[in-house]
Amino acid sequence: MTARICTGYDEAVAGTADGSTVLVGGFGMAGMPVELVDALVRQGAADLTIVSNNAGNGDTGLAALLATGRVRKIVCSFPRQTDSWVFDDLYRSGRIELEVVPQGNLAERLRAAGAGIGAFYSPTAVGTPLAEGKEVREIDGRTYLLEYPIHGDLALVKAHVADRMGNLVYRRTARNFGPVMATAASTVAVQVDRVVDAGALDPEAVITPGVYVDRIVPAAQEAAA
Amino acid sequence: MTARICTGYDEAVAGTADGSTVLVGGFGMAGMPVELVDALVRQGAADLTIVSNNAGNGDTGLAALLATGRVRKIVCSFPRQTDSWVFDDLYRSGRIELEVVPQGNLAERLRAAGAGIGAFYSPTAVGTPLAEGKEVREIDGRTYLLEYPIHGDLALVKAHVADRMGNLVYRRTARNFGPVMATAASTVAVQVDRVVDAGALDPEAVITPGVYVDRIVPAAQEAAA
Amino acid sequence: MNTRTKDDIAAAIARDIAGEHPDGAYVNLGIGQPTLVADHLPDGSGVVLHTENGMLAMGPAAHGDDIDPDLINAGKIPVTELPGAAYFHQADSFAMMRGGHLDVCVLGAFQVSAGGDLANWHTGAPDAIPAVGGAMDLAIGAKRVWVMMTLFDKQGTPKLVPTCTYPLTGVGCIERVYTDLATFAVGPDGVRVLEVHGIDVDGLVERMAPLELHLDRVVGSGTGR
Amino acid sequence: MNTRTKDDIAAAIARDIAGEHPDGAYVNLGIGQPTLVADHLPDGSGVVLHTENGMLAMGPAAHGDDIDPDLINAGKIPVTELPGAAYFHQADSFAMMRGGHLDVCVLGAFQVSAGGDLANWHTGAPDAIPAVGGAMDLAIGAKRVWVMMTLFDKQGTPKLVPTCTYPLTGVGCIERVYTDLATFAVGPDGVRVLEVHGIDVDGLVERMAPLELHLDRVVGSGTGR
Repeated sequence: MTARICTGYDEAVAGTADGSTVLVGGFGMAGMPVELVDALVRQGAADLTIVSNNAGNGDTGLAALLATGRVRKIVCSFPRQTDSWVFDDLYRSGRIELEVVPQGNLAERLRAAGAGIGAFYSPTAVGTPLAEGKEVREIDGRTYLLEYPIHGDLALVKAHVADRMGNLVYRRTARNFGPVMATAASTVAVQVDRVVDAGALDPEAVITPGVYVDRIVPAAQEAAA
Repeated sequence: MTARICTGYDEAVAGTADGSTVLVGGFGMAGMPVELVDALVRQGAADLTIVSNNAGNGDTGLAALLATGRVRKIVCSFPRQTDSWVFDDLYRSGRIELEVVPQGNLAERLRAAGAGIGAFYSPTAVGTPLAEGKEVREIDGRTYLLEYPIHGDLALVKAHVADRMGNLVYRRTARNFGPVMATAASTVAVQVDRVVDAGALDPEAVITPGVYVDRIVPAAQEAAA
Repeated sequence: MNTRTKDDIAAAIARDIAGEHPDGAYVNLGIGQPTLVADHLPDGSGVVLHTENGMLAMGPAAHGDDIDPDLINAGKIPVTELPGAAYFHQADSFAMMRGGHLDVCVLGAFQVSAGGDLANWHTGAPDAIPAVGGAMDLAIGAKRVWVMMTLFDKQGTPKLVPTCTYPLTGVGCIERVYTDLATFAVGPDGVRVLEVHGIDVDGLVERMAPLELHLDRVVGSGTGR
Repeated sequence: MNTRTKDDIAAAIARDIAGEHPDGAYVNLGIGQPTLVADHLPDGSGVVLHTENGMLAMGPAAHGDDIDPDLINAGKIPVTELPGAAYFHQADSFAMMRGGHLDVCVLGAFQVSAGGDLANWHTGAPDAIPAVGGAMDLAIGAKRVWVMMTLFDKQGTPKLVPTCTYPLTGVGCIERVYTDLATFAVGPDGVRVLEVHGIDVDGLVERMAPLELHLDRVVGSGTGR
């Protein structure tokens, strides 16, 4: 279905069910869809699994969501940061489950979900504690671990510009997880700086084709509302 | 290593060894690196395995290479075309080996080679004659086949513009196999319409980063030589 | 006899696509007859065409000066670009397909089985050169895969059969079969006749025997309703 | 005592990168001290820096008005863009790494074993919050992976050890270890001292015991040569 331009962030996360797996873009604050995460805080879904590279910074955005106590589990590569005190406290007191996934495996597992790949063999983490419980296989003289896709019910992504077909472009290293997460979730909500007409983006430079995008919130429209 | 701008097509394919696996870009004639393939005909390497979506059109390019009798095997998705008489004749007379691979599996196996993935489970071709001999696995209620990477010794790719760092952009549907083949071979030779200075391409719109490219032949330079 | 022409069938498919996807659908039209569907999509349907060689928002066939050899469809026919188009490489294009992101795919067929198996890539003739292209990826990729074919071959033998005798393209992947004489739903519940055209139901049952047909939902000219 | 500073070590690594890759190398510099290497790359070395959060041709740290929150390195420090830069998403970035397309990766370490195992992500302390980021992907990804660290910890215990006691990041992945007191080659042949600085060889052997050191190729100030 063609993407829908939403009138606000709340509309973009409406209907998120308890128990959902939510993919949250961003690497640190670059590409972090803060306003969409804030909307998810207001929306109120509980028992969530969050998939994101980090586990929140400071007290806003993802950290604010964690602080509500409605996140059961977080899947990420690097939870511990200088300003990840909300997560740190939840983790140390046993109030959140943590699955640490190497960053490249995290990205590839999300891609696999979007690409219809059932599982894949990765050389990353072989012989380390993160290999525990994973199937091991030698292929052509090298050892690999079997890794499974990570599907989301909802993805929250921040991009730079969308056209009315839902095609997206990003800015610099804020691109990071957005394009793979947009392929990996049943519903994809994207916040952008602005929306342009179909034909205004260079078709050679579209990073996320509109087929992956369900809901778009332009910041300008939000400001005007 | 940073890509080298070659003075001609012959320099770009120099050193290709007998027995090499050569990835040849293009879907039909769109994106077909005809001049590089012609150079490979002149270069003379024999006992080649060619990986390409089709098996040559008419009497030039890939068809001319097949006609030399120096191709032992071709791996492709769609050999049979109205103008594939060179291949058809070789195949019917038992002078070339054929591995038919579904187009999506072909692309994904090339990507896997470039991405360091040891193997992956694909749902394509399950229950068909092309599943013969492949490992079958059920994952989360769906059946998959285990598919292995396809590595090349040499990739021949046609792109639109390169910068001096080897970054590439393509034109429209001529992009097709170029970007994945460029990741999957030890040596990557690219023919382009022209070469521009570093900084002249939009960093957001680069499709093949220069790290994948070894040798570049600009058509303009060749014409001027 | 009032059977449907290819254009009639294409129009019926176009109507059903538009009817089931009021907000616009992402659709792949297979090589050959299915491409006719594009000509019948109603204005404002919002349907976006995917071509597996690497493009979304493909426009109609190109003519005259609009022909660009770098812009072709999966049948290698020159086409045009619509506003909001996006180009992508083969691995991304088939990830989009295999990952189930397209709403409908319409394919031609040699045979379809009652359970929804598809045979459309190989006649099984010993001297035929096998060529699969993207057929196996398309067969299992879209959310809904429909077939467009004549119901009987030139010898009068039904192409909708209890079990395919030709080599399979995909297993249990077809949901609906549009033909000159009738439209069918196929799948785990067997064959249900949805519409007949220029043939009465008794005649259809007789000509399709021994295939069992569910007749509880038939509409169309053949029934007199 | 004439031990090397972090800057000296970074300069030595920069010299070796430039020396072994005269046509320019693609290099990833890990978070922390390894980033110092960038400051020592000789003019015209042609070295291109990769940052795993999605960029090639990363420039120096950004200051003042040049700071763009969308342009950061893997340590989340604002950086700049050099001419010829390219941006890509996380799956593509780690495919580039995992696929072995980068020439050198320089990482920090808690411990390195004689055989080249790396421990740099977890101290093993029971109350530590595990966080791996891209470390495991980087450890096994580049063609050559080097470590930059102090040779002894604050208690004077060697960090180059017969067997790592900290949880591993990668197995047999390190080729060279640059420290304040000496440079080592590690791997299947054990530990070979390449250079010493401000320590004599006998003293080094004694402080590193029971680790066995090959001394047949030592150069540097400590030997008086």
